[in-house]
Amino acid sequence: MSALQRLFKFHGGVKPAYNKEASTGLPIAVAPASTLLVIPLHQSIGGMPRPLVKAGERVLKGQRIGGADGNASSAVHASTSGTVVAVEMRLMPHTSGLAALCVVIEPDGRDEWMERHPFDYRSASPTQTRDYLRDAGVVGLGGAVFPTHLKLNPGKQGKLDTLVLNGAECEPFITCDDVLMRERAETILKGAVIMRELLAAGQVLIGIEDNKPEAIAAMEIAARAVNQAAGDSAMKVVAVPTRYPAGGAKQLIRVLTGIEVPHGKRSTDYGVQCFNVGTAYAVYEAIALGQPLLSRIVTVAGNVSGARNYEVLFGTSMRDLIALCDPLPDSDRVIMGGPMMGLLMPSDDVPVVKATNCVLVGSKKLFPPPPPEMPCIRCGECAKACPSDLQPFEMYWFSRARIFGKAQEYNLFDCIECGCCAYVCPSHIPLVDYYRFAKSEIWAREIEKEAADVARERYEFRLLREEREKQEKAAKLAAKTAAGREKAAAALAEATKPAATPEEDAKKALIAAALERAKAQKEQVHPENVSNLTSEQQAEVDAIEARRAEIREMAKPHLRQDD
Amino acid sequence: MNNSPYFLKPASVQSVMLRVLVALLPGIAAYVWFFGAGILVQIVLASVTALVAEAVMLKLRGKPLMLFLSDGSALVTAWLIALTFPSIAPWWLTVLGTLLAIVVAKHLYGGLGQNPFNPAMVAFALMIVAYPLLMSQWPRVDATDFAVQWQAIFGNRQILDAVTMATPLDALRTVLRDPEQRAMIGGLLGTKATFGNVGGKGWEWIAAGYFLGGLYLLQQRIITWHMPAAFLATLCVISGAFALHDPERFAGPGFQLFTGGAMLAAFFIVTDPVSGATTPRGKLIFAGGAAVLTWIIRTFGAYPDGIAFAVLLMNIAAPLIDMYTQPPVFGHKDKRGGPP
Amino acid sequence: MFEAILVMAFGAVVLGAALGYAAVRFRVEGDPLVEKIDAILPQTQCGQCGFPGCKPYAQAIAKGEAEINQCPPGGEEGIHKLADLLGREFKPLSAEHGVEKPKSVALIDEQVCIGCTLCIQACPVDAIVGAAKQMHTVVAPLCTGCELCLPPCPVNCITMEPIGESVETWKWKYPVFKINPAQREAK
Amino acid sequence: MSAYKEIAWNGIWKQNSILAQLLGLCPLLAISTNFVNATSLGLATILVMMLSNFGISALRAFIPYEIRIPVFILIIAALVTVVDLLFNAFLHDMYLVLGIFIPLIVTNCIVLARVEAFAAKNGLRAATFDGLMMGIGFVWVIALLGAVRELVGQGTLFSGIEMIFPTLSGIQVLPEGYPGFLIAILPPGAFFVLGLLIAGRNWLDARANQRMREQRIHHQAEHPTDHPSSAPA
Amino acid sequence: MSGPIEVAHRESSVLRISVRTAAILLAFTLVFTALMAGTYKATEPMVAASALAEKLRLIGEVLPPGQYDNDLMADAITLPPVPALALDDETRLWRARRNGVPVALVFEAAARDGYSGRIGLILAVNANGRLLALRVTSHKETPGLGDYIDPKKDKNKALPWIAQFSNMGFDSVPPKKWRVKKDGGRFDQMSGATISARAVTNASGRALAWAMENRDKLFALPPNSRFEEKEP
Repeated sequence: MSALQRLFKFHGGVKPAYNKEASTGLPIAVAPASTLLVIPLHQSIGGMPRPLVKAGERVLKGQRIGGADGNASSAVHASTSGTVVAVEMRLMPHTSGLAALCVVIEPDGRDEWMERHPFDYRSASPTQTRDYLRDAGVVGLGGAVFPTHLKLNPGKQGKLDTLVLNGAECEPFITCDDVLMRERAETILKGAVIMRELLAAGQVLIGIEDNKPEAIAAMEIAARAVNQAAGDSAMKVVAVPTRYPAGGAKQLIRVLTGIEVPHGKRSTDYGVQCFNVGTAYAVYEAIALGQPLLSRIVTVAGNVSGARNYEVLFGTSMRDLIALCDPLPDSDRVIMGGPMMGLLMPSDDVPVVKATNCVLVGSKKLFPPPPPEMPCIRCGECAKACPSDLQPFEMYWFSRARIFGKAQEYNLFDCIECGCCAYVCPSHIPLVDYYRFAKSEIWAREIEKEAADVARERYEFRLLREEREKQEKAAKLAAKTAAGREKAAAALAEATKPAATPEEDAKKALIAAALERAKAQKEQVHPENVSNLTSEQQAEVDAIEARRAEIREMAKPHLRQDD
Repeated sequence: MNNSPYFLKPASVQSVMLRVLVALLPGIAAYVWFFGAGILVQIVLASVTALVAEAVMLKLRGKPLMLFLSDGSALVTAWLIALTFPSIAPWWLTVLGTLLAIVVAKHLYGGLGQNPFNPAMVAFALMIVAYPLLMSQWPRVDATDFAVQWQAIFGNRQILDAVTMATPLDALRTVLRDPEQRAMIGGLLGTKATFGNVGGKGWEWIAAGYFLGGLYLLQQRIITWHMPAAFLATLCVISGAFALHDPERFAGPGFQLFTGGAMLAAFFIVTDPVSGATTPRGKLIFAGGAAVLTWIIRTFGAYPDGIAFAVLLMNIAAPLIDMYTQPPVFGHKDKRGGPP
Repeated sequence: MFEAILVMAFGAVVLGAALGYAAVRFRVEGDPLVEKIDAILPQTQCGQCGFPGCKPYAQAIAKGEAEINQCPPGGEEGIHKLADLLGREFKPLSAEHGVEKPKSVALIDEQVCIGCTLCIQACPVDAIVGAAKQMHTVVAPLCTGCELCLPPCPVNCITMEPIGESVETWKWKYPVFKINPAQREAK
Repeated sequence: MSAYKEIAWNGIWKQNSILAQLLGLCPLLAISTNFVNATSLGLATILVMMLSNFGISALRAFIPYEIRIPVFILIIAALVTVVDLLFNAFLHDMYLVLGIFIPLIVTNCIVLARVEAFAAKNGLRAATFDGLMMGIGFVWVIALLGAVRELVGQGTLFSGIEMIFPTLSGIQVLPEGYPGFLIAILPPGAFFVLGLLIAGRNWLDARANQRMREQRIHHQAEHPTDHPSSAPA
Repeated sequence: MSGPIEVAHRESSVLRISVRTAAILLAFTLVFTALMAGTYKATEPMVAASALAEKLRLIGEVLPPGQYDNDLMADAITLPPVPALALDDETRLWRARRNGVPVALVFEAAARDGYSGRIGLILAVNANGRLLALRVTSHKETPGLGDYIDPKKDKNKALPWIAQFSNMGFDSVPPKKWRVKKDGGRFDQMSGATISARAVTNASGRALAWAMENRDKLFALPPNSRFEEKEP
């Protein structure tokens, strides 16, 4: 089957040492739950879910503990039954070392499920299906955790040419998709069938890097069965050449279909959508079994003697997980994800979340500190390695010099931070760090600028309003009695009199204006509609606004790869 | 602790520079064979000067000494200077040129990676403008005695007249200027004359050595094919066109490619990444432009070889070339797709 | 000689007339420079610069009546940008106009607030809502942190709360240079 | 008097027409091949600057804003023509060497710049003094440039002085056999030496700033505690 | 300065301002043009004297003043652009005499085949057909390479290259040998910079030959007349 598929090439890429054998020797094992499960409410791209439980409450396995906030968000569930001991700020599995709101559950050991019902997606409307998946907390499990229900939308045309299942898994060390495909190929394909239906996709291309022959074999058998049952040949397993980052969504789409989806465009506009194989598995569990996303396969590898894949409940501490695999004594760090793109964890006591495809234990020996950074000699190795056809060294110059506008001109935001450029750089420059820095600065500036624009607008509006009020008031005063005239004269004198210090002057003017306005208020109603709202109403309106802004802002950094 | 990626390809500036030095060896061997071991003296002189100057500048600029000193970039500059200067130039000429290259052209502009101009070519250009006569005295093919060359380098300039001769390019230039002698050009480039069959006796073999080294660099993926191909092809086409038009006035492509520093330039000089263009199309334009300028300066200019000036002129243009030749990034090229 | 003088005189008359005419006819009104300066200013409208808002300060800078280092919220970075725009020399923030503080928002202690509306009058961007004798509250996203609401409050119920970093607003830091410059002689 | 001090400091260093403002580079680079040429042109420039600053300051009440530039240029051009004729008449050899560059003083931006920026707004004495100081700022740089280029390029100093003082003659500073760094005398050399001079000025300024900052920090550190200072004042 | 203008704008019409500026500019023009004219008149005689001295100095380079006693400036004729001298414009030829006896001819010539274009020469040929001296008046040869033809640029100050032509004639160096050594002649050249030397040598040879041929006629022509070459 795979021989028939024409493959395309993407530019650049590297071939690092893969180190995948260690963790594929043993089948998937189920990791025991930690004594405390720390489940962050915010585990996906999009809005921060609202907590639905309070401390002291008993929860069942699969019970929703965080409700999706609007459509661009995803629910969070209790991974097992137990008691909520706290809803509080806990350290996040994030390089920043900052805390965020988490539900802390003490498992009761009974692992008692809530009631489960399969979802009949065939008789439900697409919107209902998407809402169901949102509330089941299904997100992309390739690492980018983009809410799956948002992507299960065939777009304007109502149908797609190709559904791509991403089993390429190009990062070294990580094998969670590999073992999942080996052991649960049928389930994955059942999920794929559902997705294909929802997307009205013509064919399903399952891209697997050719260094995973077992997974390819297993998936081919399963695909043949599905095709036979359906009486067509829509499912195709395609072996793609092993080259990092072939598992990047855009790169895989390019390899399988030749289509290049530009930055900022939806792939459905090009008739193609891409999901991780783990996501297909989760979709099946949610729809056919009624089980929300509670756990995932996590590779524990690196500086451990017992590297293996585990099925891990979300909220499990990485420390407990690592302990299962006999970490070597010189271990000095924990990385979430692979060695090319993974995030350095601030501590090993952070929970496994939906984005945790791999817990990589590091040591000085395994990941030696990079040699000293030398100046860039513009050798162009990075440009040769860049899978996005960028000029990394140019972006580096401008990011380093903080000339962000120029960095953007060189398409900084097309960078997927795959790390290829830094990997090949003979000067050992931490290129990706410069891009991350530049990107977050640019986002911050953008937000600042928007805020300043709003402030300017509102300030100008206020000046306008004050001017108008002053005129109206002057007209009224003129019509009033001599006492009124006297007062007006006094006010005028006040305004023109040079004050001792500007602060005092400003203060006086403010108070005077306040008094005047207070009087005026009795006679006339403010034309402004904002002041007619109660504070609660206003607060709510603004809180919604704020959340929207937050979503927009968060959606930007994470739209990377492996959806 | 660093962020991702956590492991790097075992590559370094040092290994790049070392392989460049290795690639120069065949050319140097041919040089010694045909023109004597004087060139080795020059290489040592330039290398020592370069390292000392580099160390002093690094110290003054407060940079880590050993790290940068061992990157090999100063040695590459030094060797290129030695190979482009006459091998019987007085010692101070080489030393002064190397000093200018390292101190002015490299460190005053910010050191490794920051120099807008190729340091070796800056040295050559400065020295040929300052001391045109000394920079035009090349050893005779038949006067390769090391002792004589040693004397020429370290003091006794009187013996010079006996051991120097015009380079093929110089001879060509002289011939071209004189209408009465133009007919000689055939003889100059012919089979029997003082010179070799293609680019002048000895010269063509040195060029062949550089070519060999260039192939090695290509194989090692230190340089891409763009620059050498564009440089050599452009030089070939432009000189071929003019030679066809008037063979009595213009030398043909064989001569242009295999004489002077053309081959060295094609593989080792225009390919300097720091001062050159970096985009694929930009490299073609950069090297092609350098070849056109080289030919123009060789043919109509005031100095024997035009490569240094050509390369420096293109260095100035490199940022502009890069700006206008940015390759389309992923998804922005007009292949398949585009919104339906 | 006489001819030369005649030519010069003729040129003088023509040019003088043309320039006089052009000076009146093509006078440039308005100043786009003010807009550019205003775009750099942080729009807190706090008045710490000594002008009643960012726009007036921008106008004063454009006219050369104010220094570029009078805006504490804009900070050093703002001064650098102004210096670049205007081709002036960078100056450190003038101490008499205040110090650079972390960005904050005003917070009204709703237990203490008596609903006097004085802070509402003071807010330059209408970011405080409430009515007379009703509790007031600050709309945090609109608050510029100008602190103008602090002085009028008769019961001192407004405090400035620094905006903390969250996982979402956290910024990647500038990569630290791994090379330490060689030890310079200590002076 | 401190106003005059400031004018002098501006002209000679802070606002130096060449090192700080990079004005009038054309004559600067073309003529600074040796000390005598450079100084001669510099002196001519001083003369023009003083005269034009004086003239325009004196006449500033009569110059309408709209036509100030043509009037300035007219005055400067007239003065330069006078100086050119005087050179031709009394220093003919020098006139031949300096050639087109005396008339080109008209286009030397520094003259127009000072007239516009200073003379048109200041009194007679201050304006004339400013012209003198700006001119001195120009002269010392161009003279230094000429001297360096001459010394490096041909190993001599004051060559050509006999054109002005027939009894004097140039000095061979470096040994007779000095090969001469020819490029110093050629146009590229002018750029190199000028670049180095500017770098030198920036370096000195940076050092002075650094020292001032250190002093301020010392001052701040020591002032609150009333201990006697151990650092240099 | 902006104050009065603002007022002026309010008060005056466009026409009035235009007339005013024109009048003021006119006044300035007249005053300063007068200044220039005055200086010109005052320096005119000195400038003329300097120009004459300049000419004499140039002639003096090739013909010392002590060798003649006539007024050279008066005893001159006009030369059309003679092909042998490779000149493009009319030039003057001065005739030096002592006690009325012809001593030497001083005239300009050029070499067009210099490395970088034309090389201007001035030379003095004595009555016996010997080249008294030769100087380069203008050239654009490569600095440091070909510019040794100019004694001011020649490194060898004691015996500059161009001095080897002094007191040479076809009686001492036959016309066939009046070439650089590289071309099989008598005169030295610098290796690596042959072209400039060759150009000067050949041009001087041509000029000398022309002077020998027309010597008598040139001395005989009345002052300020025009030399006409024989019809071929």
